[in-house]
Amino acid sequence: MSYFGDIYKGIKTLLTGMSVTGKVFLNNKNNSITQQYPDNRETLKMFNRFRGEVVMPHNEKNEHTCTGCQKCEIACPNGSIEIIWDRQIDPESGKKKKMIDQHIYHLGMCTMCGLCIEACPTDAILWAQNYENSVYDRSALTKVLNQPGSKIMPGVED
Amino acid sequence: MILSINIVENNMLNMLLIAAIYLGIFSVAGLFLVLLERKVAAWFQLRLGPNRVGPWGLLQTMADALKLVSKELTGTVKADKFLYNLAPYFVIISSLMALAVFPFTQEFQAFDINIGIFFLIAISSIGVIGILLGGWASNNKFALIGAMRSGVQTISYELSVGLSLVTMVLLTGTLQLSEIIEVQKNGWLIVQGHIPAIIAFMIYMIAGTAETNRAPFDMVEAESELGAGFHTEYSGMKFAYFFLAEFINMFIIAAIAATVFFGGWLEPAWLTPLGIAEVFPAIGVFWFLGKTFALVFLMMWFRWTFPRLRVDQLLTLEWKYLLPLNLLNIVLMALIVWLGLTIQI
Amino acid sequence: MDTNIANSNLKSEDYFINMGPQHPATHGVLRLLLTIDGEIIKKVEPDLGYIHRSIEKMCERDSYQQIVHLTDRMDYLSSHINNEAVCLTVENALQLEVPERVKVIRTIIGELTRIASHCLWWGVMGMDVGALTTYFYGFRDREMINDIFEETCGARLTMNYNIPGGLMFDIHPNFVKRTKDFVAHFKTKIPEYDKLLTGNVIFQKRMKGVGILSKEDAISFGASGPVARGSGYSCDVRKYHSYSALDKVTFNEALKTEGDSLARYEVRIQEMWESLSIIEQLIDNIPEGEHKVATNAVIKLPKGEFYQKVETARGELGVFINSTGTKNPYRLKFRSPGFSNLSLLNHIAVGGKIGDLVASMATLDLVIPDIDR
Amino acid sequence: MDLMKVNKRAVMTNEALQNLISSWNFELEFTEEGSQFLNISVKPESFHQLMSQLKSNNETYFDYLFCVTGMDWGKELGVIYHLESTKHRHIIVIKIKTDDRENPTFDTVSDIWKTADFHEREVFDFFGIKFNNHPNLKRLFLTDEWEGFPLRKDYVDEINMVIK
Repeated sequence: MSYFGDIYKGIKTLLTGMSVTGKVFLNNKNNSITQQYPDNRETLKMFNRFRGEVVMPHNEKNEHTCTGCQKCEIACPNGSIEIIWDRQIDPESGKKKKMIDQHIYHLGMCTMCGLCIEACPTDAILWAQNYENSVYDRSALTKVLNQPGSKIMPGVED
Repeated sequence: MILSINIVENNMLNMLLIAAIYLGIFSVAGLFLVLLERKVAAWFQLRLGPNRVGPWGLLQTMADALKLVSKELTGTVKADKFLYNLAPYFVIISSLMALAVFPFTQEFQAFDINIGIFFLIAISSIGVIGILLGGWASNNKFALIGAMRSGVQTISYELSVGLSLVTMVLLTGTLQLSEIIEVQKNGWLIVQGHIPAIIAFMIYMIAGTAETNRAPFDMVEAESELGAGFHTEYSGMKFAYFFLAEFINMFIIAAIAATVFFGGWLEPAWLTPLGIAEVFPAIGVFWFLGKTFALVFLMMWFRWTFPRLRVDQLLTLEWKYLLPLNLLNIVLMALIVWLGLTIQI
Repeated sequence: MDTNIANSNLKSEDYFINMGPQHPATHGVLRLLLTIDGEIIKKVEPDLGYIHRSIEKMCERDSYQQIVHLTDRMDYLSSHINNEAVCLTVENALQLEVPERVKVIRTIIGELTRIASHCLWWGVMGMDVGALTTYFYGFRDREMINDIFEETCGARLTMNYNIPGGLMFDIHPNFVKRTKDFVAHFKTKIPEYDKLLTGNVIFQKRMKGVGILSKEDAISFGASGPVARGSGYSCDVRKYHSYSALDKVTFNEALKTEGDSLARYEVRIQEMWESLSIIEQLIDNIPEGEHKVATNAVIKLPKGEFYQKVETARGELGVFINSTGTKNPYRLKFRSPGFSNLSLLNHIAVGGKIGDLVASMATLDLVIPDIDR
Repeated sequence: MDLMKVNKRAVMTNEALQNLISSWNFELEFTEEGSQFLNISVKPESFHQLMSQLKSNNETYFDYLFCVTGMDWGKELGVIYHLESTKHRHIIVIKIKTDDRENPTFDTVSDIWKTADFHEREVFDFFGIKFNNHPNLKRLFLTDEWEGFPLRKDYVDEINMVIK
């Protein structure tokens, strides 16, 4: 009679399966795992360590801490960072010192590996937590991280 | 002479009018079913479902239909153009035709013929020709395999659909749908026929799901095996016809079950003393649709829970399990009717 | 007119089907050239390279720190374990002893990665055999792990948390609590998986006796991971070539002898339980200490050849480094588990139906970037 | 710690293995060159015979070929085979080399280990090393019309290769 036994067992397993989905169906209000993405921008908060984009923080005097040591440029596996630098006379000490002209960051080539930020001796670059990085024009992904007219913060040495 | 022409004209007008009303209702109903399926699927799957177009996403399928209408009709160069274009109409027309015989209430029935059940079984199996044509004519290997599977599947499962309904016909003694409902005033057939009726109902639901080519019997499309199966090469409105037909077929299968097993537009027996139906007969539509949608929901529940069968297991299920059981069941039902063991309320 | 087919000039030809590179069952860009006879598979010929990025060549010009992040992009579902493999090779070559804390954290995250990978596989497995709902249930649980990763490592998939010499930064204060929450949650979910899919009669019929791989063939084809263990070949690298903190924990190697698709499926379900048990043993005893040891900014490996095996979610990943003493490897080879596992697909699929091919392929758990590297 | 343990165990077996295999009358060269495994260099002529003996001999029983690495040593081309025994759990490394960069050819081992089929195709694809008697030696990853062998050290592609 294993013929009918098989049918009985088969139907039982089918009903067990249906009970699992059925429970989810009845609780769907509380269970839903999807996020209403563009609507929840206000509440959607990334974790502090989230790697969104490399930024260079500036203080209120428009000063950053990048000494132009190029360690990030060397650490980067994809060549996403290019630093244009020059030796200029430091107004404080009056000596010639390496200073950045432009810290160029190609977001389009970046793989968010974090090696540049690990390599930076002065914490001049950090991760930003923004996540909406798509643009209409590829060239907009090439960013200059130091703000125009910004200077190195006095007292920062590598 | 003049009179007779008038009658003919009247009939023609009537027919056209009724056809237009039915078409209107059921294209909307089809769209609603698509929406329902998507919502139900979402709720089974921890999602929210469509909720962007209109309140609670109610207009989502309208928007989809508009998109499909405006889409370009692509096709393969080497397709058999005539058959390729014919196939979707075959499918949609055959499924719309079946709707004509359903009694929505006592008065609301377009076409009450005395071979109602027979007509339904016959019509519902014509659709497969459209699928075969579509798969063959679109000159695509995946489509061809899908179509061949469909042929195999529908031919097999028609037997079970037919025989499980025949089991119930033993109880009613008539094929006419309005009379089948009349018989059920003494209790729904699933109650009257108790054990064999329940078995027949289970067989019918399994075979019916297979007949509509829905998961777990969606061999024809079998997304993970054949991509899109027989309608791989269809786009735009022609694809929409196949899509809509699938949902109308689902409605038809559920509606047959509601009519034959669950008393159609009859209200549940414990409500009869209240006499709502006598005051307000149109309430029958509510009961009919309520039962039908409950069964449609059951089919959706199947779809979103079970894995798909393999094509040979599909045939094993039919020929080794459903068919012998079905034949036994008919004998059992005949015995019960003969010995007068039915339950009458 | 002659109607006898045997006497006529009708020719019979093989029927070819291109499955992929864009096909729902090939999970990415695998292309299979199928020779079929009706529904029966006569031959399966994989055609690879649609996503080949030549990671091995890129490694030859990168420093050892930079290589680590490339391995994220191989088997992206076990990225942490891939990272670990490269780091272990470099550390072993340098004879560098990493702190106990690093070892334990690496092991915990490695096992979480394995669970996350198996969750996704389970969901996709269900989807391949037609049960679409499993996909979302698998993702629900995987999402919790991804959150743990995101909070600690900063990324959900390509984490790059390991560096030669330790970890990039210490674990997040919430890590332990979140992991414990997950373990408690997931213990209630695996029985649900079993109810929904494992026990289902249709699923059982689809999997049992399908795609049979004998133990001898598994060894000969170089199978590893759950694929080999489903055939009874005990090959858990975590047991035989234990690394990181895996020698401190006790766990059973999931082993089945049937060799069919169902056995491979059950091995993975069993592995999830074992991984949970490993995590539970370690999560309360993370030793205090540093999260890395200092290495030179430019790592130069001594001259020689170094090989390290690890057990990823898919099987044995080998890293072979041939160093000439410079800051780049002279040659770096990844022995990827998926590549060997794919080579036996033809063997197990021939004679089955198209549906069987899809089911067996799902139990191989192929990740195409891992094969194409 | 782990490494030390593995090394200790492996060194023991390595010596025993070396003694055993050197008694087989092949022209072999044993090295360890910084590797934890026993390395054996073998002449291409006796390669296939050695490999089949390594598998069939009960004391070695290397039945698990887990890694096949194509190598370009600059002057020579060659292949490195990593073998493991599922019975004894010891590992050995076999190397073959040839100076012929135009038409390097070795014997296939795909008749001994089935996995070698795919691995040898990969080596053929990237290094251009041919294998005698291989059942299906076609390009696996690259297109059929691809010119050159990308993993060779002398491969140049000025457009796609970024050299630091």
